Amino acid sequence: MKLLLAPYGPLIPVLGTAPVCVDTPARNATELLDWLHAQYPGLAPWRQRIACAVGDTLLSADATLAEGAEVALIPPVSGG
Amino acid sequence: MKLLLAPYGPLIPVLGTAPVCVDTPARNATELLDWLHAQYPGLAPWRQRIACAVGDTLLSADATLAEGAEVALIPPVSGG
Amino acid sequence: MKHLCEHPIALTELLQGSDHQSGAGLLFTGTVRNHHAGRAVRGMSYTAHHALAEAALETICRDAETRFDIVSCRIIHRLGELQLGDISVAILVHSAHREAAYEASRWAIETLKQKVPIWKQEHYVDGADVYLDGTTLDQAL
Amino acid sequence: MKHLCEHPIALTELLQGSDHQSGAGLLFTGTVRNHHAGRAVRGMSYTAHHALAEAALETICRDAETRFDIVSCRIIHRLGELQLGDISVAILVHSAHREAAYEASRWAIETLKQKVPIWKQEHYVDGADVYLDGTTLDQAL
Repeated sequence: MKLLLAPYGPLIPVLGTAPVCVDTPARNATELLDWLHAQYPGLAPWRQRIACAVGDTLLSADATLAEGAEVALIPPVSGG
Repeated sequence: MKLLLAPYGPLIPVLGTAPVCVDTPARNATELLDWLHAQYPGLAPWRQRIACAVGDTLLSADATLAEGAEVALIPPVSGG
Repeated sequence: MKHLCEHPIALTELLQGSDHQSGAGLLFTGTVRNHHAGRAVRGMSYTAHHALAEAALETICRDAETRFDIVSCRIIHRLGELQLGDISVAILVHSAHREAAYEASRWAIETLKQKVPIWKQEHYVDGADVYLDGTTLDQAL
Repeated sequence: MKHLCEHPIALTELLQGSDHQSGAGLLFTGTVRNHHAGRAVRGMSYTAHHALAEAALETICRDAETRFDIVSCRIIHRLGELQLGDISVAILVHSAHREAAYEASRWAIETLKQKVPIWKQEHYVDGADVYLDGTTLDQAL
Protein backbone atom coordinates (compact mmCIF):
# COMPACT_ATOMS: atom_id res chain seq x y z
CA MET A 1 0.00 0.00 0.00
CA LYS A 2 1.30 3.45 -0.86
CA LEU A 3 1.36 6.06 1.89
CA LEU A 4 2.58 9.65 2.13
CA LEU A 5 4.46 10.17 5.38
CA ALA A 6 4.91 13.55 7.05
CA PRO A 7 7.74 13.35 9.58
CA TYR A 8 7.93 16.11 12.22
CA GLY A 9 10.67 17.59 14.37
CA PRO A 10 13.69 15.33 14.92
CA LEU A 11 12.27 12.70 12.53
CA ILE A 12 12.89 14.98 9.55
CA PRO A 13 16.70 14.50 9.56
CA VAL A 14 16.11 10.71 9.62
CA LEU A 15 13.24 10.28 7.16
CA GLY A 16 13.39 13.44 5.07
CA THR A 17 10.84 16.18 4.61
CA ALA A 18 7.20 15.55 3.78
CA PRO A 19 5.89 14.01 1.67
CA VAL A 20 7.95 10.83 2.08
CA CYS A 21 6.35 8.31 -0.30
CA VAL A 22 6.54 4.70 0.86
CA ASP A 23 5.14 1.40 -0.37
CA THR A 24 4.55 -0.82 2.65
CA PRO A 25 2.71 -4.03 3.54
CA ALA A 26 1.57 -2.36 6.81
CA ARG A 27 -2.21 -2.28 7.26
CA ASN A 28 -2.46 -0.29 10.49
CA ALA A 29 -0.52 2.27 12.54
CA THR A 30 1.40 -0.30 14.62
CA GLU A 31 2.47 -2.26 11.57
CA LEU A 32 3.52 0.94 9.82
CA LEU A 33 5.81 1.87 12.70
CA ASP A 34 7.25 -1.66 12.90
CA TRP A 35 7.94 -1.53 9.19
CA LEU A 36 9.51 1.93 9.43
CA HIS A 37 11.82 0.86 12.26
CA ALA A 38 12.96 -2.08 10.11
CA GLN A 39 13.56 0.17 7.10
CA TYR A 40 15.18 3.08 8.94
CA PRO A 41 17.63 1.97 11.70
CA GLY A 42 18.10 5.70 12.44
CA LEU A 43 14.65 5.64 14.05
CA ALA A 44 15.93 3.44 16.91
CA PRO A 45 15.91 6.27 19.50
CA TRP A 46 12.16 6.66 18.87
CA ARG A 47 11.07 3.03 19.35
CA GLN A 48 7.56 3.22 20.91
CA ARG A 49 7.82 7.00 21.04
CA ILE A 50 6.12 7.99 17.77
CA ALA A 51 2.42 8.78 17.44
CA CYS A 52 0.63 8.70 14.08
CA ALA A 53 -2.03 11.11 12.89
CA VAL A 54 -4.22 11.46 9.85
CA GLY A 55 -5.65 14.96 9.47
CA ASP A 56 -6.14 16.22 13.02
CA THR A 57 -6.77 12.80 14.54
CA LEU A 58 -4.18 10.79 16.44
CA LEU A 59 -4.38 7.12 15.47
CA SER A 60 -4.90 4.21 17.82
CA ALA A 61 -2.59 1.18 17.53
CA ASP A 62 -4.99 -0.82 15.34
CA ALA A 63 -6.32 2.06 13.25
CA THR A 64 -6.39 0.79 9.66
CA LEU A 65 -4.71 2.86 6.98
CA ALA A 66 -6.21 3.69 3.61
CA GLU A 67 -4.27 3.55 0.34
CA GLY A 68 -2.67 6.93 -0.31
CA ALA A 69 -3.28 8.24 3.22
CA GLU A 70 -1.12 11.08 4.49
CA VAL A 71 0.23 9.95 7.85
CA ALA A 72 1.90 12.41 10.20
CA LEU A 73 4.68 10.95 12.34
CA ILE A 74 4.74 12.72 15.70
CA PRO A 75 7.87 12.20 17.82
CA PRO A 76 8.17 13.32 21.48
CA VAL A 77 7.12 16.97 21.77
CA SER A 78 9.25 19.82 23.12
CA GLY A 79 7.24 23.03 22.94
CA GLY A 80 7.19 25.76 25.55
CA MET B 1 5.07 65.15 76.45
CA LYS B 2 3.80 66.60 73.19
CA LEU B 3 3.74 64.29 70.15
CA LEU B 4 2.53 64.62 66.58
CA LEU B 5 0.63 61.53 65.56
CA ALA B 6 0.17 60.41 61.97
CA PRO B 7 -2.68 57.89 61.76
CA TYR B 8 -2.89 55.72 58.63
CA GLY B 9 -5.65 53.87 56.83
CA PRO B 10 -8.67 53.00 58.96
CA LEU B 11 -7.25 54.92 61.93
CA ILE B 12 -7.84 58.23 60.14
CA PRO B 13 -11.63 58.19 60.62
CA VAL B 14 -11.06 57.51 64.34
CA LEU B 15 -8.18 59.85 65.16
CA GLY B 16 -8.32 62.42 62.36
CA THR B 17 -5.75 63.29 59.74
CA ALA B 18 -2.10 63.98 60.52
CA PRO B 19 -0.79 65.83 62.36
CA VAL B 20 -2.85 64.92 65.43
CA CYS B 21 -1.24 66.85 68.29
CA VAL B 22 -1.44 65.14 71.67
CA ASP B 23 -0.05 65.80 75.11
CA THR B 24 0.53 62.47 76.82
CA PRO B 25 2.36 61.08 79.88
CA ALA B 26 3.47 58.11 77.73
CA ARG B 27 7.24 57.66 77.54
CA ASN B 28 7.46 54.76 75.10
CA ALA B 29 5.51 53.16 72.26
CA THR B 30 3.56 50.73 74.45
CA GLU B 31 2.51 53.42 76.87
CA LEU B 32 1.49 55.66 73.98
CA LEU B 33 -0.82 52.99 72.60
CA ASP B 34 -2.30 52.24 76.05
CA TRP B 35 -2.93 55.94 76.53
CA LEU B 36 -4.51 56.26 73.05
CA HIS B 37 -6.83 53.31 73.67
CA ALA B 38 -7.97 54.98 76.89
CA GLN B 39 -8.54 58.33 75.15
CA TYR B 40 -10.18 56.97 71.98
CA PRO B 41 -12.63 54.10 72.64
CA GLY B 42 -13.11 53.95 68.85
CA LEU B 43 -9.67 52.32 68.66
CA ALA B 44 -10.98 49.16 70.39
CA PRO B 45 -10.95 47.04 67.19
CA TRP B 46 -7.22 47.70 66.90
CA ARG B 47 -6.14 46.63 70.40
CA GLN B 48 -2.63 45.09 69.97
CA ARG B 49 -2.89 45.56 66.22
CA ILE B 50 -1.15 48.93 65.76
CA ALA B 51 2.56 49.36 65.03
CA CYS B 52 4.37 52.65 65.65
CA ALA B 53 7.05 54.18 63.47
CA VAL B 54 9.28 57.22 63.59
CA GLY B 55 10.69 58.12 60.20
CA ASP B 56 11.16 54.83 58.40
CA THR B 57 11.78 52.78 61.55
CA LEU B 58 9.17 50.60 63.24
CA LEU B 59 9.38 50.98 67.01
CA SER B 60 9.88 48.21 69.52
CA ALA B 61 7.57 48.05 72.55
CA ASP B 62 9.98 49.86 74.86
CA ALA B 63 11.30 52.38 72.35
CA THR B 64 11.40 55.71 74.14
CA LEU B 65 9.75 58.69 72.54
CA ALA B 66 11.28 62.15 72.23
CA GLU B 67 9.38 65.38 72.89
CA GLY B 68 7.78 66.57 69.63
CA ALA B 69 8.38 63.29 67.79
CA GLU B 70 6.21 62.49 64.80
CA VAL B 71 4.83 59.01 65.40
CA ALA B 72 3.14 57.10 62.61
CA LEU B 73 0.35 54.75 63.70
CA ILE B 74 0.26 51.72 61.43
CA PRO B 75 -2.89 49.57 61.59
CA PRO B 76 -3.20 46.16 59.91
CA VAL B 77 -2.16 46.43 56.28
CA SER B 78 -4.27 45.57 53.23
CA GLY B 79 -2.26 46.26 50.11
CA GLY B 80 -2.19 44.12 47.02
CA MET C 1 9.48 56.45 44.33
CA LYS C 2 10.71 53.15 42.99
CA HIS C 3 7.98 50.72 43.96
CA LEU C 4 5.02 53.03 44.53
CA CYS C 5 3.31 55.01 41.80
CA GLU C 6 0.41 57.42 41.61
CA HIS C 7 -0.34 56.90 37.91
CA PRO C 8 -1.56 53.83 36.00
CA ILE C 9 1.03 51.05 36.01
CA ALA C 10 2.67 50.81 32.58
CA LEU C 11 2.95 47.07 32.01
CA THR C 12 4.55 47.51 28.61
CA GLU C 13 7.40 49.47 30.14
CA LEU C 14 7.72 46.98 32.98
CA LEU C 15 7.93 44.08 30.52
CA GLN C 16 10.47 45.74 28.27
CA GLY C 17 14.12 44.91 28.35
CA SER C 18 14.80 41.36 27.29
CA ASP C 19 16.95 39.41 29.64
CA HIS C 20 19.05 36.76 27.93
CA GLN C 21 19.84 34.88 31.10
CA SER C 22 16.27 34.11 32.02
CA GLY C 23 14.05 31.53 30.38
CA ALA C 24 10.85 32.26 32.32
CA GLY C 25 8.97 35.43 33.10
CA LEU C 26 5.97 35.64 35.39
CA LEU C 27 3.87 38.79 35.72
CA PHE C 28 1.24 38.89 38.45
CA THR C 29 -1.29 41.69 38.39
CA GLY C 30 -3.94 42.52 40.95
CA THR C 31 -6.95 44.33 39.53
CA VAL C 32 -9.84 46.20 41.12
CA ARG C 33 -12.78 43.81 41.01
CA ASN C 34 -16.42 44.76 40.56
CA HIS C 35 -17.52 42.80 43.60
CA HIS C 36 -16.30 41.91 47.07
CA ALA C 37 -18.05 39.73 49.62
CA GLY C 38 -21.28 40.06 47.68
CA ARG C 39 -21.23 43.88 47.43
CA ALA C 40 -20.94 45.79 44.16
CA VAL C 41 -17.70 47.79 44.04
CA ARG C 42 -17.31 51.00 42.03
CA GLY C 43 -13.68 51.82 42.87
CA MET C 44 -10.86 51.64 45.37
CA SER C 45 -8.45 53.99 47.11
CA TYR C 46 -4.96 52.93 48.10
CA THR C 47 -2.86 54.88 50.59
CA ALA C 48 0.55 54.09 52.05
CA HIS C 49 3.15 55.06 54.59
CA HIS C 50 5.45 55.97 51.74
CA ALA C 51 8.86 55.56 53.38
CA LEU C 52 7.99 52.30 55.12
CA ALA C 53 6.16 50.88 52.12
CA GLU C 54 9.05 51.65 49.76
CA ALA C 55 11.49 50.02 52.16
CA ALA C 56 9.27 46.98 52.70
CA LEU C 57 8.77 46.46 48.96
CA GLU C 58 12.48 46.79 48.32
CA THR C 59 13.15 44.20 51.04
CA ILE C 60 10.64 41.80 49.48
CA CYS C 61 12.30 42.08 46.05
CA ARG C 62 15.79 41.52 47.44
CA ASP C 63 14.64 38.69 49.73
CA ALA C 64 12.87 37.00 46.80
CA GLU C 65 16.11 37.13 44.83
CA THR C 66 17.95 35.52 47.75
CA ARG C 67 15.40 32.88 48.76
CA PHE C 68 14.56 31.64 45.25
CA ASP C 69 16.66 30.74 42.25
CA ILE C 70 15.52 33.75 40.24
CA VAL C 71 17.28 36.46 38.27
CA SER C 72 15.12 39.40 39.32
CA CYS C 73 11.95 40.49 41.11
CA ARG C 74 10.24 43.82 40.52
CA ILE C 75 7.16 45.11 42.30
CA ILE C 76 5.08 48.19 41.53
CA HIS C 77 2.10 49.16 43.69
CA ARG C 78 -0.28 51.88 42.69
CA LEU C 79 -1.68 54.45 45.10
CA GLY C 80 -4.60 56.88 44.85
CA GLU C 81 -8.04 56.44 43.34
CA LEU C 82 -8.50 53.38 41.14
CA GLN C 83 -11.38 52.50 38.84
CA LEU C 84 -12.72 49.03 38.09
CA GLY C 85 -10.22 47.05 36.07
CA ASP C 86 -7.28 49.23 37.09
CA ILE C 87 -4.16 47.39 38.14
CA SER C 88 -3.27 47.93 41.79
CA VAL C 89 -0.11 45.83 41.93
CA ALA C 90 2.26 44.22 39.45
CA ILE C 91 4.99 41.71 40.32
CA LEU C 92 7.43 40.63 37.63
CA VAL C 93 9.83 37.76 38.23
CA HIS C 94 12.43 36.44 35.81
CA SER C 95 14.24 33.16 36.29
CA ALA C 96 16.15 30.54 34.36
CA HIS C 97 13.60 27.85 35.27
CA ARG C 98 9.89 28.35 35.70
CA GLU C 99 9.42 26.54 39.04
CA ALA C 100 11.36 29.23 40.88
CA ALA C 101 9.45 32.02 39.14
CA TYR C 102 6.09 30.63 40.28
CA GLU C 103 7.33 30.10 43.83
CA ALA C 104 8.94 33.54 44.11
CA SER C 105 5.96 35.36 42.61
CA ARG C 106 3.55 33.65 44.96
CA TRP C 107 5.78 34.34 47.94
CA ALA C 108 6.15 38.00 46.96
CA ILE C 109 2.43 38.72 46.74
CA GLU C 110 1.66 36.86 49.98
CA THR C 111 4.46 38.68 51.78
CA LEU C 112 3.38 42.03 50.34
CA LYS C 113 -0.09 41.50 51.76
CA GLN C 114 1.35 40.75 55.20
CA LYS C 115 4.18 43.25 55.51
CA VAL C 116 3.71 46.40 53.45
CA PRO C 117 2.03 49.45 55.02
CA ILE C 118 -0.56 50.04 52.31
CA TRP C 119 -4.29 50.37 52.91
CA LYS C 120 -7.19 49.63 50.63
CA GLN C 121 -10.50 51.44 50.97
CA GLU C 122 -13.33 50.01 48.89
CA HIS C 123 -15.99 52.30 47.45
CA TYR C 124 -19.29 50.50 46.99
CA VAL C 125 -21.98 51.23 44.46
CA ASP C 126 -24.37 51.82 47.40
CA GLY C 127 -22.20 54.78 48.49
CA ALA C 128 -20.37 53.20 51.43
CA ASP C 129 -16.58 53.51 51.79
CA VAL C 130 -14.99 50.71 53.76
CA TYR C 131 -11.41 50.05 54.83
CA LEU C 132 -10.87 46.32 54.50
CA ASP C 133 -9.62 44.55 57.58
CA GLY C 134 -5.98 43.76 57.04
CA THR C 135 -3.06 41.82 58.40
CA THR C 136 -1.52 42.98 61.68
CA LEU C 137 2.20 43.69 61.39
CA ASP C 138 4.55 41.54 63.49
CA GLN C 139 5.70 44.76 65.18
CA ALA C 140 2.20 45.69 66.38
CA LEU C 141 1.85 46.57 70.04
CA MET D 1 -4.39 30.39 13.68
CA LYS D 2 -5.64 31.21 17.14
CA HIS D 3 -2.92 29.87 19.43
CA LEU D 4 0.05 29.64 17.07
CA CYS D 5 1.78 32.65 15.56
CA GLU D 6 4.68 33.21 13.21
CA HIS D 7 5.47 36.76 14.34
CA PRO D 8 6.66 38.17 17.68
CA ILE D 9 4.06 37.73 20.43
CA ALA D 10 2.41 41.08 21.18
CA LEU D 11 2.13 41.07 24.97
CA THR D 12 0.53 44.50 25.06
CA GLU D 13 -2.33 43.30 22.86
CA LEU D 14 -2.66 40.13 24.87
CA LEU D 15 -2.88 42.08 28.10
CA GLN D 16 -5.41 44.58 26.80
CA GLY D 17 -9.06 44.39 27.62
CA SER D 18 -9.71 44.85 31.28
CA ASP D 19 -11.93 42.24 32.81
CA HIS D 20 -14.03 43.56 35.68
CA GLN D 21 -14.86 40.14 37.04
CA SER D 22 -11.31 39.10 37.68
CA GLY D 23 -9.06 40.29 40.48
CA ALA D 24 -5.89 38.47 39.49
CA GLY D 25 -3.97 38.19 36.24
CA LEU D 26 -0.98 35.94 35.69
CA LEU D 27 1.13 36.09 32.55
CA PHE D 28 3.74 33.40 32.04
CA THR D 29 6.30 33.88 29.29
CA GLY D 30 8.94 31.48 28.08
CA THR D 31 11.97 33.14 26.53
CA VAL D 32 14.88 31.87 24.44
CA ARG D 33 17.80 31.57 26.84
CA ASN D 34 21.44 32.14 26.00
CA HIS D 35 22.51 28.82 27.48
CA HIS D 36 21.28 25.26 27.79
CA ALA D 37 22.99 22.38 29.56
CA GLY D 38 26.23 24.32 29.55
CA ARG D 39 26.21 25.17 25.84
CA ALA D 40 25.96 28.71 24.46
CA VAL D 41 22.74 29.17 22.47
CA ARG D 42 22.38 31.66 19.62
CA GLY D 43 18.75 30.99 18.67
CA MET D 44 15.92 28.50 18.42
CA SER D 45 13.51 27.18 15.80
CA TYR D 46 10.01 26.04 16.67
CA THR D 47 7.92 23.90 14.33
CA ALA D 48 4.49 22.35 14.86
CA HIS D 49 1.89 20.03 13.47
CA HIS D 50 -0.40 23.00 13.02
CA ALA D 51 -3.81 21.34 13.15
CA LEU D 52 -2.98 19.08 16.10
CA ALA D 53 -1.17 21.82 18.00
CA GLU D 54 -4.03 24.29 17.59
CA ALA D 55 -6.49 21.68 18.80
CA ALA D 56 -4.28 20.65 21.73
CA LEU D 57 -3.76 24.27 22.84
CA GLU D 58 -7.48 24.98 22.60
CA THR D 59 -8.17 21.88 24.71
CA ILE D 60 -5.68 23.02 27.35
CA CYS D 61 -7.33 26.46 27.60
CA ARG D 62 -10.84 25.03 27.92
CA ASP D 63 -9.71 22.31 30.34
CA ALA D 64 -7.95 24.91 32.50
CA GLU D 65 -11.18 26.91 32.67
CA THR D 66 -13.05 23.78 33.78
CA ARG D 67 -10.50 22.36 36.24
CA PHE D 68 -9.66 25.61 38.02
CA ASP D 69 -11.75 28.46 39.38
CA ILE D 70 -10.58 30.91 36.73
CA VAL D 71 -12.30 33.30 34.35
CA SER D 72 -10.13 32.72 31.30
CA CYS D 73 -6.98 31.09 29.96
CA ARG D 74 -5.24 32.18 26.77
CA ILE D 75 -2.13 30.62 25.23
CA ILE D 76 -0.04 31.85 22.34
CA HIS D 77 2.94 29.85 21.05
CA ARG D 78 5.34 31.26 18.53
CA LEU D 79 6.75 29.27 15.63
CA GLY D 80 9.69 29.90 13.30
CA GLU D 81 13.12 31.30 13.97
CA LEU D 82 13.58 32.98 17.36
CA GLN D 83 16.45 35.09 18.61
CA LEU D 84 17.80 35.27 22.16
CA GLY D 85 15.29 36.98 24.41
CA ASP D 86 12.35 36.32 22.08
CA ILE D 87 9.21 35.01 23.72
CA SER D 88 8.31 31.50 22.60
CA VAL D 89 5.14 31.05 24.64
CA ALA D 90 2.75 33.26 26.60
CA ILE D 91 0.02 32.02 28.92
CA LEU D 92 -2.43 34.53 30.39
CA VAL D 93 -4.85 33.50 33.13
CA HIS D 94 -7.45 35.69 34.79
CA SER D 95 -9.28 34.71 37.95
CA ALA D 96 -11.19 36.21 40.83
CA HIS D 97 -8.68 34.87 43.35
CA ARG D 98 -4.97 34.50 42.81
CA GLU D 99 -4.53 30.92 44.06
CA ALA D 100 -6.47 29.53 41.11
CA ALA D 101 -4.53 31.69 38.64
CA TYR D 102 -1.18 30.31 39.85
CA GLU D 103 -2.44 26.73 39.80
CA ALA D 104 -4.03 27.00 36.36
CA SER D 105 -1.03 28.76 34.83
CA ARG D 106 1.36 26.15 36.14
CA TRP D 107 -0.88 23.32 34.98
CA ALA D 108 -1.23 24.88 31.53
CA ILE D 109 2.52 25.19 30.88
CA GLU D 110 3.25 21.69 32.20
CA THR D 111 0.45 20.22 30.09
CA LEU D 112 1.57 22.17 27.02
CA LYS D 113 5.03 20.66 27.34
CA GLN D 114 3.57 17.15 27.52
CA LYS D 115 0.76 17.24 24.98
CA VAL D 116 1.27 19.79 22.21
CA PRO D 117 2.97 18.70 18.94
CA ILE D 118 5.56 21.47 18.82
CA TRP D 119 9.31 20.90 18.43
CA LYS D 120 12.20 23.00 19.53
CA GLN D 121 15.52 22.95 17.74
CA GLU D 122 18.35 24.76 19.48
CA HIS D 123 21.03 26.53 17.48
CA TYR D 124 24.33 26.68 19.35
CA VAL D 125 27.03 29.25 19.05
CA ASP D 126 29.42 26.43 18.04
CA GLY D 127 27.29 25.85 14.92
CA ALA D 128 25.41 22.72 15.97
CA ASP D 129 21.63 22.45 15.60
CA VAL D 130 20.00 20.05 18.04
CA TYR D 131 16.41 18.92 18.50
CA LEU D 132 15.85 18.64 22.22
CA ASP D 133 14.59 15.33 23.47
CA GLY D 134 10.93 15.77 24.31
CA THR D 135 7.98 14.11 25.97
CA THR D 136 6.45 11.08 24.30
CA LEU D 137 2.73 11.49 23.61
CA ASP D 138 0.36 9.08 25.38
CA GLN D 139 -0.77 7.92 21.95
CA ALA D 140 2.74 6.89 20.84
CA LEU D 141 3.08 3.39 19.41
